[in-house]
Amino acid sequence: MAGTEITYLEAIREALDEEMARDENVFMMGEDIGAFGGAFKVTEGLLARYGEQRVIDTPISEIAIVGAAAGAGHMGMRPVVEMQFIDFIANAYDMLTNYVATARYRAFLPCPMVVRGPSGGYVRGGPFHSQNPEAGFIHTPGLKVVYPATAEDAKGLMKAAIRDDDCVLFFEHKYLYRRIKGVMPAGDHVVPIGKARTAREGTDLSIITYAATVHKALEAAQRLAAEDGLSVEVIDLRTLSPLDDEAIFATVRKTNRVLVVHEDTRTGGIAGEITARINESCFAHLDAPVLRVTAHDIPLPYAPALEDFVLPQTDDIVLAARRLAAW
Amino acid sequence: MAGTEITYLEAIREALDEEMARDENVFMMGEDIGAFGGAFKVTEGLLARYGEQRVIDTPISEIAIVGAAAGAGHMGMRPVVEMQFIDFIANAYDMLTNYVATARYRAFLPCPMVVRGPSGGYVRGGPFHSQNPEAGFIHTPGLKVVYPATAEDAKGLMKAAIRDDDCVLFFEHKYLYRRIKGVMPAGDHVVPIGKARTAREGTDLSIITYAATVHKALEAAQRLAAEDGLSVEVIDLRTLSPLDDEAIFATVRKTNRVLVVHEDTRTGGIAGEITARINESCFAHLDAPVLRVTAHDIPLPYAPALEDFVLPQTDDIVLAARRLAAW
Amino acid sequence: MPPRRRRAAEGPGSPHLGELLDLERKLGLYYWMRLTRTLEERLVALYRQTKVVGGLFRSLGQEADAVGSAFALERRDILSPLIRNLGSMLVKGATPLEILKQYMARGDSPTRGRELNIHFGDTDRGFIGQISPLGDMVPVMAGVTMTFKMRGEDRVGLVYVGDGATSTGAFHEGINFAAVQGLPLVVIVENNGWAYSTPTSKQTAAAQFVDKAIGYGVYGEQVDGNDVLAVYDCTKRAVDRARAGEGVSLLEFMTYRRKGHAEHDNQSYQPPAEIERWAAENDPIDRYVRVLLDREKVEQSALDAIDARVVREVDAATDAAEASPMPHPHDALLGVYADPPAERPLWYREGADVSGLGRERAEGWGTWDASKQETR
Amino acid sequence: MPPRRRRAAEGPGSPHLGELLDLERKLGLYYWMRLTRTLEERLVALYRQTKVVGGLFRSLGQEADAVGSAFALERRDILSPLIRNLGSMLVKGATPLEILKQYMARGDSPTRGRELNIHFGDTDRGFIGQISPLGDMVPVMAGVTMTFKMRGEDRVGLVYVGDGATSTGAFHEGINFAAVQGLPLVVIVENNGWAYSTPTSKQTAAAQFVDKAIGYGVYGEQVDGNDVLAVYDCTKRAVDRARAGEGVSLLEFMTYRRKGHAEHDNQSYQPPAEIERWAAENDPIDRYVRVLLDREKVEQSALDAIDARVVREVDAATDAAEASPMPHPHDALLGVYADPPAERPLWYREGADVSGLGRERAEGWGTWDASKQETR
Ligand SMILES: Cc1ncc(C[n+]2csc(CCOP(=O)(O)OP(=O)(O)O)c2C)c(N)n1
Ligand SMILES: Cc1ncc(C[n+]2csc(CCOP(=O)(O)OP(=O)(O)O)c2C)c(N)n1
Ligand SMILES: [Mg+2]
Ligand SMILES: [Mg+2]
Repeated sequence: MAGTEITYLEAIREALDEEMARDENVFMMGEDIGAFGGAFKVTEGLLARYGEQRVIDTPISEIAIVGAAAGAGHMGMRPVVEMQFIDFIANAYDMLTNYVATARYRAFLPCPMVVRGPSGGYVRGGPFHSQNPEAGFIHTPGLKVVYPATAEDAKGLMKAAIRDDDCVLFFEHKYLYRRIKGVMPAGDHVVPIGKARTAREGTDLSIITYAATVHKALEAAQRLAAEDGLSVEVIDLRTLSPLDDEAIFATVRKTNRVLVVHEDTRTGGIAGEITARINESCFAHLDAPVLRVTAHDIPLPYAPALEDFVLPQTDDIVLAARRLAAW
Repeated sequence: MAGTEITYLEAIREALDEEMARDENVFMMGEDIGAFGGAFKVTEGLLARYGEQRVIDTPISEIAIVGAAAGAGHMGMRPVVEMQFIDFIANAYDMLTNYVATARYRAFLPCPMVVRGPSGGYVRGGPFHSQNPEAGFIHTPGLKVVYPATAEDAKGLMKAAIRDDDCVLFFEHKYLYRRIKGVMPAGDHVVPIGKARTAREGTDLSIITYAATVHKALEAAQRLAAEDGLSVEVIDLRTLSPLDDEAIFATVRKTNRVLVVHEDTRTGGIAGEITARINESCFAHLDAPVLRVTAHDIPLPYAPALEDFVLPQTDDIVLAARRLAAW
Repeated sequence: MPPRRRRAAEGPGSPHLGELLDLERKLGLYYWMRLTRTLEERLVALYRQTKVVGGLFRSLGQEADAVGSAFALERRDILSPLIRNLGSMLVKGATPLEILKQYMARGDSPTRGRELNIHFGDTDRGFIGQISPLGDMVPVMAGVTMTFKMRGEDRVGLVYVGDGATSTGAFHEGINFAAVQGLPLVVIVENNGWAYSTPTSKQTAAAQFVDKAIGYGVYGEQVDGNDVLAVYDCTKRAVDRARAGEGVSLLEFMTYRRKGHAEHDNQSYQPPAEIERWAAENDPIDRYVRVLLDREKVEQSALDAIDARVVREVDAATDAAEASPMPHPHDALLGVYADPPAERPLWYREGADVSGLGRERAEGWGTWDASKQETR
Repeated sequence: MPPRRRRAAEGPGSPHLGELLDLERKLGLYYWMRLTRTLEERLVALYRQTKVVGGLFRSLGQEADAVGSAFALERRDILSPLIRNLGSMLVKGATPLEILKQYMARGDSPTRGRELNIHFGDTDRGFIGQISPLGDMVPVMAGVTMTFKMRGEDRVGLVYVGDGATSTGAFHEGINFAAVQGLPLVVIVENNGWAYSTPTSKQTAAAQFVDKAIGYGVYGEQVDGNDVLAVYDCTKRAVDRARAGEGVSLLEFMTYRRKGHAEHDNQSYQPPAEIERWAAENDPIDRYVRVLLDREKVEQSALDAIDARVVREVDAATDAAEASPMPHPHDALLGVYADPPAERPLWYREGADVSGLGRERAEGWGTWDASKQETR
């Protein structure tokens, strides 16, 4: 069915399906992922296709799910585990940062596993169903982190994550699940981990971002082109750990003005790290300070008016970009 | 006993003791903190003085210790809980970031509590007894984080933390416990949360740091003065959340060259956040990029040669400062 | 080892405490169950009109479990409810108006639009709202009851967990901690057969959840969760034990989740016959109506009057809730910390003036009440 | 509910499997216990000479528990040891030389100087090293045994937890998960009376840890942990059950921690009489020597020969360990990820050239072995 558009969510499912078909060591664990197909139906149909031995409904035990995945990974399996909402990854923080992340280094034990789950806000999910917990894991050597913005990348990165020999945290933006569509490239479509993507070419300033805010940045870029005649480059990081320094530095050298945008809260978010790297490596190329557009440092409230206030919006990006352009 | 030098560790104990004496709502929980006085003997003597109702030995249950502290905090108590090593705070990551940090905001429930514990490396403790987990918590709105470098601050900040109406994570550097001494100011010595300290005045460049690396920065500053004639200012942040922007910006404006130093791993460490803030607010004042001296992005190994390689050393600071000065 | 009983009926002949309630209180039980159901039905109607923000969660068929257990507490006691314990919260003094405003994310709702559905509390009235991560309230309630014990207060705590939530580390650490400390805490496992789509057979290998009491060295009892008087009884015994200093109890209430996990869930995984059987044979309100009519000789008209009162109350609350204001965006900035009292808006939010926002009270509380605020 | 037995002696008359061992294997048990003790004594000597980096942990008086249980496994089975399971690791093939190099943080130690003391493993030989956060290995071993089950492999897993570690959320989630999945996993609670300075009475309110088996719906047994044959017996039964597809067992070994938590700990909180009583009356090696001499009619000279062999082996290992190299600082950079194979040194580390570092193998393993490496 080449040429058919599928959603971001379907793209993920297709990747899971193809990898399970390709490699019998790939299996899934999680809460309600079997007969029910998961809270968002990402794993729908996989139980019927691969059976209870490879699509396993677990107790409500994030520590055990992640720990068991590590143990299976040591033995040569390639587990893919779902957090029903990525927010609950916090329960497995010890297991991920202390056990999984260090296993190869301290004990030469591989943990080829994927931890995936619906992430992010703009959906009126409130403080515990909207999180973007990437910062705590980018900070952990031994883990990899990806967060795709397009259906094509969702598929291709998931396939790469499953084939990666280390643990990959795969954040899926739930706002994008059914809103974003794409046509999958034919064949074995794998997007390499660690490579950013230029979502829009431009020459006046760069917006570096990932996940849902890629689409807000593109909207902003369009408006800035139309209303201000500004040529804005948008870099979609896709992988957050390891960061694609080359791509980041290249866009800085090209436009000399950078706005980093993320949906995560501001303090300690990944924008700080990106700013520091740009600063260290491209200081002479900066015509203006690196600016950040992020969520406010506030637990995400649930009422629409409040959520919209706390999270970064397209208008914010436009405003910040204008200030940057005028620097 | 005004005028007597006491250690960093004794200073913490003195603060705990004084606060327990002052306010009957202050109590302690933790593993082996009672008769044994804690793995590092920080709470030694408190059981004898305040009894089993106020110095409580708990099961090995970090989730429960932190959760129970929150519940007691809601009811008007001021619990101070010990993580036997701060590394085990990872087990309570959900409870701290999801429950405690959000309680006031989402439910108007106060959590006036302190989570304290021996932190940091340079002691051949290996990957699970040497951690500096501040980054994951600085990233969490609703929590405060302090990390003192001197005995005076250890006491004064502990007293402030116990009196604070929100949850304060109090990192104690175990390398400093018995190596650093100070004379406590007379009277009710409270150091306000959120205020940095100028550990050494200087005019040529600034080193912004905290905890054990304050002492390495001071050593480096001395060498740079002697060997290079450089006047280095050293800012000891003391509080990591909320950051003292004023103090940071003031030193940047004064010296125009900044080195941020921390013992934590590099990527996603707090240096990135500090760099971003300086960049945003003091870009025009920067004569050179903000540079970072940090640990390598590696789980901390245990053999002396390896630990010394991974962690930042005085030599590294000297070298980086020279490069910065020569920019 | 403390005694363990499988079912209240197998107990050592303790009096049926529920039977000792006077008629007024017995009718009270009916009122709260009916209020729970009617209020949830109203919420369904509002949900279909897309006036509810987010998901809607039902306790249909579990009203006896929530109401009967909360009824066994005193005013000064504190419970922590779950998503299916609307009934417990109502008994503890939460009002239909508050519930409706919460679900509609209004600015003067108990959380000012910050938290979902019935995630709110009030330490004055004696309930502390849950957060989503399951099991977390068990350690928190251990801390609350620890305070009661430390201060020598004659107060008891109660916390609910679902069959699914018993699998969490937080549940385990919390109940064990409370057991060791001998805290006045009642832990209720609501075994409604399902955790989202997961049947209890995939949640535990134990024959029954009450068996966990032995592993924690606490008193355990299993009870028919759809018999409101038995629930009251069983809880009252545990509450009395807690108040007498006999420590933690683990109670298992046998009930059934007749609706989906949330309103959008089509229950494809639940055998329809199972749902129908529970509805037909084991509805807690139907069962209790029969008790009231047959055994207590209550007139049908008395029950009708309660039903009518409930509808009146829910109608009035609905009108008031619908008229209540949406939150002002800048309210988002207030009260992350006691100090500072408000966050500064980010610079690109032009015109966000928060100088007049004031400060929120938060001294052991849980509900926002405009009349008590310093805020504008 | 599966059967539960309090003590092996109370069991349903199963044969004493330990008695069925031939003499060679019985002497093997003695050898491993003696090796454990002698090696730890050597470590104490090295510790006093400050040749050990970091803390030193003893299993004095617990050797039977470690050795007897590991002895019940087959070569292909996998266990995860704790700090007091040096004996289990030796049985599984860890060598004194490896242990000594680890404690001295040598560059060619099993973890290349990266991890502490006996925190190492080897999936080929069948042991996976613990990490410090207690309880974490229970979920990990659930995953390992899940793989056995998925692949239809005739293999069993065994994981140890201390009395203290039973209080962790990880233990709970892990054993429950394994129980529900029916995994071939044996969970051993080593009840040595203390968790650091905390007595079991402050760790659990349960009468005994084996009672937790009921709450998890698994087979449970309690045994005298200082009787090496009884330990073997009890573990063998559980291992056989696991191999036969009968799922998880929880075994409680009753023993005693005669030394402090670590070598620096002066045990001020432990009643000296208690320590002395266990030493005098219940030393597992003394007890087993009597069994061998009195019941098995082994000659004293045969035991002496084993003792001498052990000393020779430990001497030789000590010499070799002391001669082994310290790690090269740049080795720190290797192997955080499979790809990239090495981290780049930070720019201010002048002269750190890692171009020749190569790549480490890590495909289900746990021990660094220079001979198998691509590294320089
Ligand atoms: C730690 C955690 N993991 C997963 C979830 C997602 N989740 C929400 S409710 C639920 C099922 C709960 O089942 P149960 O505890 O039996 O309660 P019930 O809904 O039946 O009342 C799940 C898995 C969560 N809230 N918290
Ligand atoms: C999660 C966690 N919390 C705290 C510690 C610190 N700690 C190390 S060993 C220990 C006591 C362990 O006691 P037990 O489980 O009984 O094992 P034993 O030492 O008696 O063999 C503690 C508290 C830890 N390692 N992990
Ligand atoms: Mg349920
Ligand atoms: Mg122990």
